[in-house]
Amino acid sequence: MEKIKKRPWLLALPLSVAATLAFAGPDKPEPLPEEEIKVEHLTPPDGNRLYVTDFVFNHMADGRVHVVDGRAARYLGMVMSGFGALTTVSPDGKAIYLATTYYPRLYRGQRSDVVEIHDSETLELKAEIDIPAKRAQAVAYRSMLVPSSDGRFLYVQNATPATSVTIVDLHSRKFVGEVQTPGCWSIQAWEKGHRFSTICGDGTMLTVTLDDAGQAVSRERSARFFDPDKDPIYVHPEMIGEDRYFVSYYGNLYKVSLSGDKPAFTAPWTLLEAKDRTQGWRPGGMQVTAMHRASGTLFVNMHEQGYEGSHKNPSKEIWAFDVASRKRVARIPSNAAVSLAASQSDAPLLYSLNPEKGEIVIRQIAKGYPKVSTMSGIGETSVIMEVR
Amino acid sequence: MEKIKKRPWLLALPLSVAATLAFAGPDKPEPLPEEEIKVEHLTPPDGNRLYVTDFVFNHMADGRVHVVDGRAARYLGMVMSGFGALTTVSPDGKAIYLATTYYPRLYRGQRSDVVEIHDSETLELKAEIDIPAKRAQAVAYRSMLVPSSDGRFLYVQNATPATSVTIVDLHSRKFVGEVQTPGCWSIQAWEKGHRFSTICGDGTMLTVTLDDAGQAVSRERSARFFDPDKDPIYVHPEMIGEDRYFVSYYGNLYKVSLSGDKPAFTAPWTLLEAKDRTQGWRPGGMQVTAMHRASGTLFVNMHEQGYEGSHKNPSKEIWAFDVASRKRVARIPSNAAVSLAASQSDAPLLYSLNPEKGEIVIRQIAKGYPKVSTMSGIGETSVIMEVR
Amino acid sequence: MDFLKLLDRFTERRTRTVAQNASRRGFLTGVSKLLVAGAFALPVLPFDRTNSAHAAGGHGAAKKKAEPTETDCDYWRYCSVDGFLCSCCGGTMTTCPPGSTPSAVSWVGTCHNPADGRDYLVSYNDCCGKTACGRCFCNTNIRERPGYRMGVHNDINWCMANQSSHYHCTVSVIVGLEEGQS
Amino acid sequence: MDFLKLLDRFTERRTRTVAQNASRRGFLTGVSKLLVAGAFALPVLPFDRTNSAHAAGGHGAAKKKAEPTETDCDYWRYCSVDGFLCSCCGGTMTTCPPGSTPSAVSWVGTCHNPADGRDYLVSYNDCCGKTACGRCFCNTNIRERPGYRMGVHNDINWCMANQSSHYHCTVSVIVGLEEGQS
Repeated sequence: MEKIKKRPWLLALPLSVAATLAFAGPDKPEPLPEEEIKVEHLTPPDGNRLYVTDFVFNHMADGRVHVVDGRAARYLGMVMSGFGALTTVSPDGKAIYLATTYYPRLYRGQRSDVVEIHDSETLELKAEIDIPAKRAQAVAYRSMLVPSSDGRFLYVQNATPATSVTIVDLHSRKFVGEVQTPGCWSIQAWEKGHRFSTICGDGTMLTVTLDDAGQAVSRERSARFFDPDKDPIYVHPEMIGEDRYFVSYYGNLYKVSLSGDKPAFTAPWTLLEAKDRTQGWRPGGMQVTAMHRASGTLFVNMHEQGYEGSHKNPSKEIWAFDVASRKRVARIPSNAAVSLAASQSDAPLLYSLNPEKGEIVIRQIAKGYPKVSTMSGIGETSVIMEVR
Repeated sequence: MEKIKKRPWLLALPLSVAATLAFAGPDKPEPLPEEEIKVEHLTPPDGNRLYVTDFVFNHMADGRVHVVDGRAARYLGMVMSGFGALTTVSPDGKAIYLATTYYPRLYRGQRSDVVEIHDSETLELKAEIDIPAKRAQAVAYRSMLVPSSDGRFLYVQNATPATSVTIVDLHSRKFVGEVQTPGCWSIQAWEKGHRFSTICGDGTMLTVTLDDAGQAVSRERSARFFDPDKDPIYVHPEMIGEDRYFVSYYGNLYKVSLSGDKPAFTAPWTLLEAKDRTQGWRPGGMQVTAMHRASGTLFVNMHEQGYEGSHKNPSKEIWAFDVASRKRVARIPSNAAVSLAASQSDAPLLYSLNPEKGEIVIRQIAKGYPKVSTMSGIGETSVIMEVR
Repeated sequence: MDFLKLLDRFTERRTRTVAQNASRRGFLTGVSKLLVAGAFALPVLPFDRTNSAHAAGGHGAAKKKAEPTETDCDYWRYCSVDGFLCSCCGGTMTTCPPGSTPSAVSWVGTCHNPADGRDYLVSYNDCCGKTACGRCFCNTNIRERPGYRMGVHNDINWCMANQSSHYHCTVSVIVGLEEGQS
Repeated sequence: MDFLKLLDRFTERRTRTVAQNASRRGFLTGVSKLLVAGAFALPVLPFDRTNSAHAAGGHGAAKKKAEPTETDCDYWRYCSVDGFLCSCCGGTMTTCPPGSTPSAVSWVGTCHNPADGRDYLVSYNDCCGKTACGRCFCNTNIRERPGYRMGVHNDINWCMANQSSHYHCTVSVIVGLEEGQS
């Protein structure tokens, strides 16, 4: 922590003298010493550092990312994120990336869109990169602002409402290109190379490959792998290695392997048993799933008596599935959560977020999923979480 | 209202044709016609147009002035006021003035302080005037941003925390000067000429006279008219012609006549009877008084069991005094208000604001002060009202 | 790289053409069948339509459960609105509050008018250029879909194409009868 | 106009000198006797210290009325704080949250420490450069006075002199013993 000189206004007398003159009587402890103001730095993230994106609907101009110690259930600070920002955290947890919009006069003047890099220990701005003023002002789903797996490029979802992807070079800290992705939405980065896929309105995937300069060198359209009319999928991905899992509105799980030459699709399987279906159980929420990768456990935010339009409803239960065996392994009570996150550390934790209360319930990812703690007041309309 | 062309995205078909083809059956009314989007304009203010300043403490970057029809108890719109703005309304009610602060990146970059003029019928920005980046970021008390009575100049309270007053020429829409007012606070504009007085920490008034170019041509210090240690006065003025009324923390009323060569002071009189004193009644709140000028009725926001530090507490009752006879004429129940305002129209109304609920209770200024209506949800931390 | 640029341009043009065609009859049919969802909605709550409007400070807070009015979330033409009702912000169902600007782009919903038994196409335009109104938040996601169906997506700000993209509130404007209605 | 300028300058200099003198022993005595009030406080509520902190989302919301801790408004050294406690915002009683900056100017209060029976001078510095923290709002106005007594005025933003004047939260730092204490 840096030391800061205090300058109380109109307070210029030698207080230390007064303090020196003071002495403790026989029955009195020493007076408390004079103190200095310092500024907190955080310790490096430990795998349970939680980043909570709050778009503050009632005052969207003043969004923020709350930083929380998930294990200690302690509030650590915030990064200002401006208006309807897209947010994410670097794979190594050292940087918070955001794409946001500013106007010189808060709500008027010339629109400026920028990518910002904030240090996750000092929570200070490290870099600002100009990008075209067309980035999506949208919910900061995991697939809206995505770094390449090697940390070289940052992909930014655009919408004017025509859709495209802005490419930012994180090494040179420059905007380097834009790729048109008409009719497609979300950015699903590949583990290998500079390549991403995007989900298209006709049920296909469009895969874009970039060269080392961040320019598109190929664009390939896949076969149709889902039916957007009959079984729309959420664009929030869960990732295990090269595999991506997407859950659908009606409770089917789609697995896509982003490896080799082109995406490989596995036929979807249902999360629901007959009885679940009768009771109308469905996935719902914003960040509707979480994955504990080591155990291959998928958590899904579920509500019953689902109906057309309930796909963002909060959950009554969080269901855990073993991805390998395709079996449900637990039903966990929910705090009317809309978003889930899981840590991948030695003693992993499951986080469930109720945005109305800004409440995060923290459970062990272990038999019985015992509750560890509950935090409240984490923002006003917090909807997205990331853990590093 | 202006007509606006609709452009629903991806909606380019000739809908009017469809509408034309539709016809009513014998038992069906005609279909509803196609509609157009327009933008509201307000009617000219009618003497009960209420301007409610909300500094939005939890998101101070996004302050606003709510515009309300006090008679109809109807919400009319808002003017964005930025960060901790000073606000006021022109004497004729045609313009909303504010002094605010912007940063090009919301919370960072170079500070810009500006005066803005917003049209009170269109609620559109009409002018922006650069001023030195030292205007007080303070509660928008009536004496912080004050137009000269002839509308020529606008006086802006500064604090760095050293105090001064910025002079803006509203005709040329330019910053024209700054007057040092060290140790003094608030702007009490005179009815005649370009002159204002300010209340000083030693209990005197400093009176500054400007020439036609807005430059100070004289500065005069008055005799001591109150004891800031024993009976501090609120800086919120009530005005009847050239007379200014200030209430003190301990319930005394000070009258200052800003006329002739220099301020003339009347010895203060107490608002309290012996029994009131026993019960600890005191003034409290933010905009602690209101005045109905035609009848010379002063309204004071009062709480009982007052103590050191209770001078901003909400009221239990609103007391009405006849200024001429110095008699209390009514005790009106309060909605835990902190701010009062009175309209001066034919059927005048008394407004009392509870900022916690954003609640404004509206009463007739008439025998029994009957309640006319209650509005709620007028902002989040609304503390100041003006009526025109 | 000429080839690649050409390829990009070709792909782009081809897709745009598709989009334009789709935006005519075919797409609209799709839209109107799908019904539509709201503004920058972020519909985080299991919504009780009436309560949320009142909680947000609609001035009709004292009203009983009678006919819904234009400041109630369950008024018929708000069937797919998500955001702050302009009716509570100084506008009406079809007018933006003073000093705000209608969005340059919008999405459509299909709503049933109980008074005449007809289904209407409703254009949900955001009013832009002022910061969030914060009053009468209404929320539904009926037939809302992710952004790969952008015309029915509501997790995005529909002031996006305006000079000032700040979102203030949403109006609901009748643009015609649903296909097949008379 | 030379005369007037001279007059202005003279008045200004004279008053400044007074202020400087006042800022030494004499003023401080005044201040410490007066006790002091808070930040950009806008203390609109009849304050229930504990409740307001909890309502604002302090994480100690489940706590019983035991010893007040540094996230409780009634902790002894917060006797004159008005604003958001940095202890709830990622800082502590004496540290600003990461990425924020202590205010260049501040005001002082005098608080009684029940543990040693002494009165301490406490400097209330705002932490600046981020927008409002919004957590653990605490509020008192004991011996607060209008801006003609600027050193004890709290209806103003004490981040005013910082490069970014945005107010984030307030720290409470012991700067010495009250005069006459030992």
